[in-house]
Amino acid sequence: MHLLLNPELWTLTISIAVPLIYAALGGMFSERGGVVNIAMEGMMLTSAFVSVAFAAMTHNAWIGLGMGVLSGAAMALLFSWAALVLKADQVVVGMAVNLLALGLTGYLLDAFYGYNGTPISTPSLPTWHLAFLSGIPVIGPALSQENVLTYLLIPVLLAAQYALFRTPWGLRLRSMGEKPQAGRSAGLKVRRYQLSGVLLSGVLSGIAGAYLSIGVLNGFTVDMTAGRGYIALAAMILGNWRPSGVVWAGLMFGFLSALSIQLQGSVIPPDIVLMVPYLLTVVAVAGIVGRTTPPAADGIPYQEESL
Amino acid sequence: MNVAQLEVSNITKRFGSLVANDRISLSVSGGEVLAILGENGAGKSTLMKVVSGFLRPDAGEIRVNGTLLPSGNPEAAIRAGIGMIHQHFMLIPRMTVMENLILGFEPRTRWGQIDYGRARSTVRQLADRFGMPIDPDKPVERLTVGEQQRVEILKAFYRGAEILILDEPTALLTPQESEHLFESIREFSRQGLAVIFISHKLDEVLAISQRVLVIRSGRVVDTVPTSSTDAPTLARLMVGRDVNLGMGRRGNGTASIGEPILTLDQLEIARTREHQGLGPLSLELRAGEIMGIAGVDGNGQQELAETVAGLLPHTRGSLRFAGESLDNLGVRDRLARGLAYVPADRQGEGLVLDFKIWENFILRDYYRPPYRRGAGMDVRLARQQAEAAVKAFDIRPQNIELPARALSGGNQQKLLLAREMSRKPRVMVVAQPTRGLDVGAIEYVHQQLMALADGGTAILLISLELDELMKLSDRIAVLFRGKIQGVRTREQFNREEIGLLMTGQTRPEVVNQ
Amino acid sequence: GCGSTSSSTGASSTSGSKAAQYKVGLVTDTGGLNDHGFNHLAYEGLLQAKNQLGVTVSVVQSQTESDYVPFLTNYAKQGYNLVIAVGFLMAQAVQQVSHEFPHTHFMIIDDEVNGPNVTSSLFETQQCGYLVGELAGLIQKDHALPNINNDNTLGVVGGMSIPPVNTYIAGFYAGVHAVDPSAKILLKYTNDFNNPNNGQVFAQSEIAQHADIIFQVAGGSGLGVITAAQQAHVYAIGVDADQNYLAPNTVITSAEKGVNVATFDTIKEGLDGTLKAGPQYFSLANNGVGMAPPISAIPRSIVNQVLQSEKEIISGKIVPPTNIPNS
Amino acid sequence: MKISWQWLKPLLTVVLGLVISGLIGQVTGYPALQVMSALWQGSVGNFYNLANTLVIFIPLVLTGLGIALAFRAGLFNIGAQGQYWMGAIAAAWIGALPGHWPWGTHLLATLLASILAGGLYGLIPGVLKAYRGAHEVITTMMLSYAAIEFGHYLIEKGPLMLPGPVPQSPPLQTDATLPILVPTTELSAGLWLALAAVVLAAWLFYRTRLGFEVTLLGKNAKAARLAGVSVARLTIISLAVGGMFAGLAGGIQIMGVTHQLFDSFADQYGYTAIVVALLARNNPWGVVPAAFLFAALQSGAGYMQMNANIPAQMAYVIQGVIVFMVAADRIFDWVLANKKAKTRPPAVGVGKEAL
Ligand SMILES: Nc1ncnc2c1ncn2[C@@H]1O[C@H](COP(=O)(O)OP(=O)(O)OP(=O)(O)O)[C@@H](O)[C@H]1O
Ligand SMILES: Nc1ncnc2c1ncn2[C@@H]1O[C@H](COP(=O)(O)OP(=O)(O)OP(=O)(O)O)[C@@H](O)[C@H]1O
Ligand SMILES: [Mg+2]
Ligand SMILES: [Mg+2]
Repeated sequence: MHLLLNPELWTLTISIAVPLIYAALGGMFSERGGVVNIAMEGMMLTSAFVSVAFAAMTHNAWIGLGMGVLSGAAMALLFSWAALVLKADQVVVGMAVNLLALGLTGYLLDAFYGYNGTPISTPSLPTWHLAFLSGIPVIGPALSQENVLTYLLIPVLLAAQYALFRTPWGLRLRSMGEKPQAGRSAGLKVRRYQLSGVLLSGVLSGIAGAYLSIGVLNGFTVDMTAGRGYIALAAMILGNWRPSGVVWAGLMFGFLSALSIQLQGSVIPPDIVLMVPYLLTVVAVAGIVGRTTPPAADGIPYQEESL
Repeated sequence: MNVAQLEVSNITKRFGSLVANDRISLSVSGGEVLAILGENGAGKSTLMKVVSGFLRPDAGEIRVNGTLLPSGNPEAAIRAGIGMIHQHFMLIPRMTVMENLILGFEPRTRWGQIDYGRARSTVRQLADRFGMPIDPDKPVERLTVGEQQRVEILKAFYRGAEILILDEPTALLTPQESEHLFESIREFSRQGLAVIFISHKLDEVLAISQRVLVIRSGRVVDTVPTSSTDAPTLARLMVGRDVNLGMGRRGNGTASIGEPILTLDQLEIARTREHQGLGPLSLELRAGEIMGIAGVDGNGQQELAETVAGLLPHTRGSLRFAGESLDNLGVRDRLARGLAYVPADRQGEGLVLDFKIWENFILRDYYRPPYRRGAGMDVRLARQQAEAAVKAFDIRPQNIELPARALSGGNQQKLLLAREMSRKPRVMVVAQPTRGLDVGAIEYVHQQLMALADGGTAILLISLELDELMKLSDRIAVLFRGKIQGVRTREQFNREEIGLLMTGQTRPEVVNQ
Repeated sequence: GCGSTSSSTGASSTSGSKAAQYKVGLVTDTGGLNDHGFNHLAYEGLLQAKNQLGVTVSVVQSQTESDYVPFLTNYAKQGYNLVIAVGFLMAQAVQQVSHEFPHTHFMIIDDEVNGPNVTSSLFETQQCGYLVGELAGLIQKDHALPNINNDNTLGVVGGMSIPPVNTYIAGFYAGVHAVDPSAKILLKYTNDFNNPNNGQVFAQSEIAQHADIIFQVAGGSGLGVITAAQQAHVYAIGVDADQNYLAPNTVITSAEKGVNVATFDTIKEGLDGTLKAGPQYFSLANNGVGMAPPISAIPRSIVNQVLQSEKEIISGKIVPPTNIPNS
Repeated sequence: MKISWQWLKPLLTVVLGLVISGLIGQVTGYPALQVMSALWQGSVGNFYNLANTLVIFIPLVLTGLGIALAFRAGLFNIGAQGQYWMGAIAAAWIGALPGHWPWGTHLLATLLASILAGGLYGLIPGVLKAYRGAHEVITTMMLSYAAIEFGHYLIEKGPLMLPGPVPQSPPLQTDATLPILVPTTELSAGLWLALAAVVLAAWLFYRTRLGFEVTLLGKNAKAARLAGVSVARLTIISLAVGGMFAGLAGGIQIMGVTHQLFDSFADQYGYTAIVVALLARNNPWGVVPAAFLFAALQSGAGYMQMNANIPAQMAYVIQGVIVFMVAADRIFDWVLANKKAKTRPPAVGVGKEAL
């Protein structure tokens, strides 16, 4: 109980959850459009590197963020070309993008910076202090001082919810994920909407990557995403492909991880404690969430001329 | 009145080496209903997909009111006023009626979001104008097939269609729903719309259209005014030979009918989210008998079939097969006792489209003799048997190594029947065996079913086609809301009365008591 | 192919050609060369040897754990004279490969491998751990820096619970407790050496539990520890190298491990033919480990007291333990 | 002509992938030919390097087969890494048991233990999927992370800890280790087991009723029900048997390569094997070249670094490009189709909206 009231637990929860939520939201857009996307890991990693490189070069973290997001989108574009134009297997292409990102970022890290790593003078994105929030009990301190990208998440979430369920674009995107033939029969260009979903996932994964490298840190190390893209995939599924669900799933995972970190150092062996978030996630999905339903046409390449 | 005019000239469409449409021309104008007839695979759907912009023709042109349409562009077709109701509905089950209707043509508020208020009122107006009431906020997956079709038609109107194309619209409808649809179509005509109507059902074509265009193997065979033709003529034009349209079940009535073999006793299934409730319901099926199950779609037919097949456990009552209780037996035990099942959804359930023909052929028997061999299967035997069946049932193409996907719907149905009938079943449950098939294929399927019954198999025939039931059945039981509304024997068959029973118009009665 | 650069200092021209024929291969562990830590230091030692002694060098970074054996073997097969394995995690591989190539000399850093052709460089990091621990303990006790709270709590973030990490930590515990036995030390392991974001949240967790000086022994993950300390305006202690440059007002000192020195020395001895098999200990006494210069904000008196302890460790009066006490 | 194109295409994609990678090297200052020859040398250039490639090949093949099995049933098992760990843990435990074992029994018991452990660990997500509908992507992934932590625990503080400061398990008894095939390498008789497993898997997938059912489930679950297949049972079996293959991979790694469990035992085989299975299109015979390709790229990467100074990350770039090319192998059809389209007379009334 005492543990749960510790504001820092919630600070940790948030800092672990934020990149997961961004990436999972991105995945959600892509899959809502019917494109299975497991390339979040690679898009995050690419952006993590590119944002550091540009932030270091221009001494401006915002430019870093912008370029990072662009690089995420560029990876998404590459993914789309194979998945949507060449109708390649989406899972395989996703894996390819992840491998490619792992290789390219490491390769370029060596090429640009040698063995000294990214410059320590790299600026990072600002942390904002919103004093008026600190009055809230327990979670106030966690909310009142956060990276700007954490605050950005709130409008992004609202926008995601709004765009997906209130705008024509959202309706159309969802129709492509459920039954692209129906969208096509309404005269819509299937590929264009699917592309927009995948690109959004690139942008959002890009933000997630930048959060890791120039948001909370100011440097890049090889494979620094360390599987967060895959956990984001799990969060997206757990969240049942909805923005609100994704937020809860991300927060749950963040909370469990934070809890396991807080619990370390007690009598329980640390490795056992580290198992906690994973096992509890399994319990949650098996016991509480149960069956989740993906968009009906998720992962099926859309063939023109087939109805 | 501004009368729309569609002019299609010299359309050619090839799929690889196959010429699906070969220089087809037609025209239709406002206030007219043009019917298109043709065998399965004749190229009707292809032509309409070309007209509505889904497929790009290899040659030919399409004009609406004299203006050339860009080819392969559905959006342009919609804007020109062409509304297509596809053979397979283009609806998204998990979305609401309204979302389906407005997709691609969403009314927007000043802020760019969807204006649901305006959309709702537009939908209401349209529904009123064409007399097609519908709840705009219901998810499509909860609608009956007839209602879904209504949504499809409203969708076309919502997009401003003036030329309406209906591809086999009645294939899934009950007689009442079909009648309703015809009234609507007549109303559209009156309002000046041009209608193209595709069907395999000659009586429908005769009832609704002014002209009939007959296609065979991608070519126009003839265009005839409806008033100057009749069913046998049309059938001959379509198939290229005489077709026996009328012949029914053997005249000798119930002479060859034997012992009771399948008994349903106060059978009940609780209603769930996915299932209509069923029963309590009692039925007795005898060897050599064809028992027809009539009813409006969604009144428990599917549940009845699945319960007998062993896919759906019943909650109460009992099910006996030749005296033995089936209550605790699974699918395989029932198969082993000689029960066969031809599901209505042949592509989604009956067949595995990616499996080869021979693999599909052994789908229900691979695990037991004679196919069982050690941990594996006797693949050679399986191929032999499949080869024989493909020949016997004239499944084309006769290459058992092809995936079932490469077969046309009619041939897929034949494969399914071939599989179940080769098992020499004692009881066979058949659901919608001729849905979407052309007259030639229907004739064939009917012959097979009658021959099977003559051989002593009891058949539970579930169909939405009253004519089919009346032609084949020895008795017809009418399902209404999961209960049997009445049972009629061959001598008592009466179209109107059965139609009334289907809508629940008489007191429920319990059979066999 | 590299390493034919002539040495500018040290070796004479005759020994230069002999040196050029002396081939040294360095295999990193999966932490890689840009870990700001001991892989990097080993590489610096290697470069120094190349520049000053003129030996031919090659380096390979292991991508996965299964690379160790093939990489070591490959150098041995190609006739390299000395093959250096950086890191405890490669002990098994060195054990195996050294046995198969008796004519190649191997050097392993951070673990002891027995064999007539293996030199093991072992660092008495409990000694430098003790010094930084004592320094931290004194700062804590005297509130010698701004932002030190009253909870008397320090933190340690380890990479994994393995000896090269734990000896540092054992020394740190002893050093802190020598000043104030009641001081509380939080210890957490990230189970990961190259995940700075993870290191950061672990450090944040300790800061949440009121730790205000955090010792990181977590390789690449430790970079995140330093960032976390910096953001929370508390203090960090670096490891392996002097990491003050990473965050000048945050990293108050570092527990240094002279991997570069050990690497250079071993290569030099190998070249001279004086290299002996068996363990070689690096300690405060031979400058193999040490405490980096503390930041100037720390009162001189405290630093002097720690320097005094250094002398006593060298003289054997204080013997820091190598095992973390069971709490 | 058609057959040869089928064989040619994968080959062409790999070649094209290598060419693109070579160009990436070229423009960043590493001559393409040098990159490729180093890669070739390092992976198959001599007997010793080939043996090293085969060492990596073994776990990739086995795990790839397990993943392919689950894929065939339409289940996305991305937690093979955990099943691999569990197999390794079991092997480290049983293989280190002292005592007198009659000839061969210890080896057999250790192998069986690893298979069983991997199988049981695959069973859990299977059961959760079958009876609770828990998405296997989540459960297998999470259980995989948990297994790795569990392994750490066992050797650091748990019952498999070898007394001493170093977290590791006691070494295997020699009668539980696999013989080494090529001296000075880690290539063990596990290779024969892996190849036998390929044959076994091919038989299982294509010749048995179980394989038929698994494919049936993967292609059409409704039709499977109609054939009397219990979807729940088959889901469990597919994941469990898939886990057995991964478990065996972990066991062989312990018995043939490391001979004890320690921290650096782990590798990313379980993840790489996903790509292997996908690349092989879940065909057991296809798993062999796919696994070999990835093994070769990994073992060649070190050689590139050592002898040509090419950053090791280049190997991942090459892997990524090749996987990309194989996935997008329609690029050839695309190029051909575009050429055809140009020579074909344009259809009448072609709109501007070319799709
Ligand atoms: N996407 C396609 N690819 C290849 N061939 C096709 C495709 N679609 C249709 N065909 C071919 O074109 C022919 C005409 O098919 P179409 O669907 O137009 O027939 P139809 O007249 O509508 O038949 P039905 O009465 O069964 O609906 C079919 O026999 C089929 O062989
Ligand atoms: N992807 C495909 N590859 C090869 N042939 C195809 C493909 N798709 C369709 N066909 C061809 O199309 C035909 C099936 O088309 P379709 O499903 O429209 O049947 P249909 O003509 O409408 O028949 P039915 O009325 O019996 O359903 C088959 O004859 C098959 O050869
Ligand atoms: Mg059709
Ligand atoms: Mg059809």
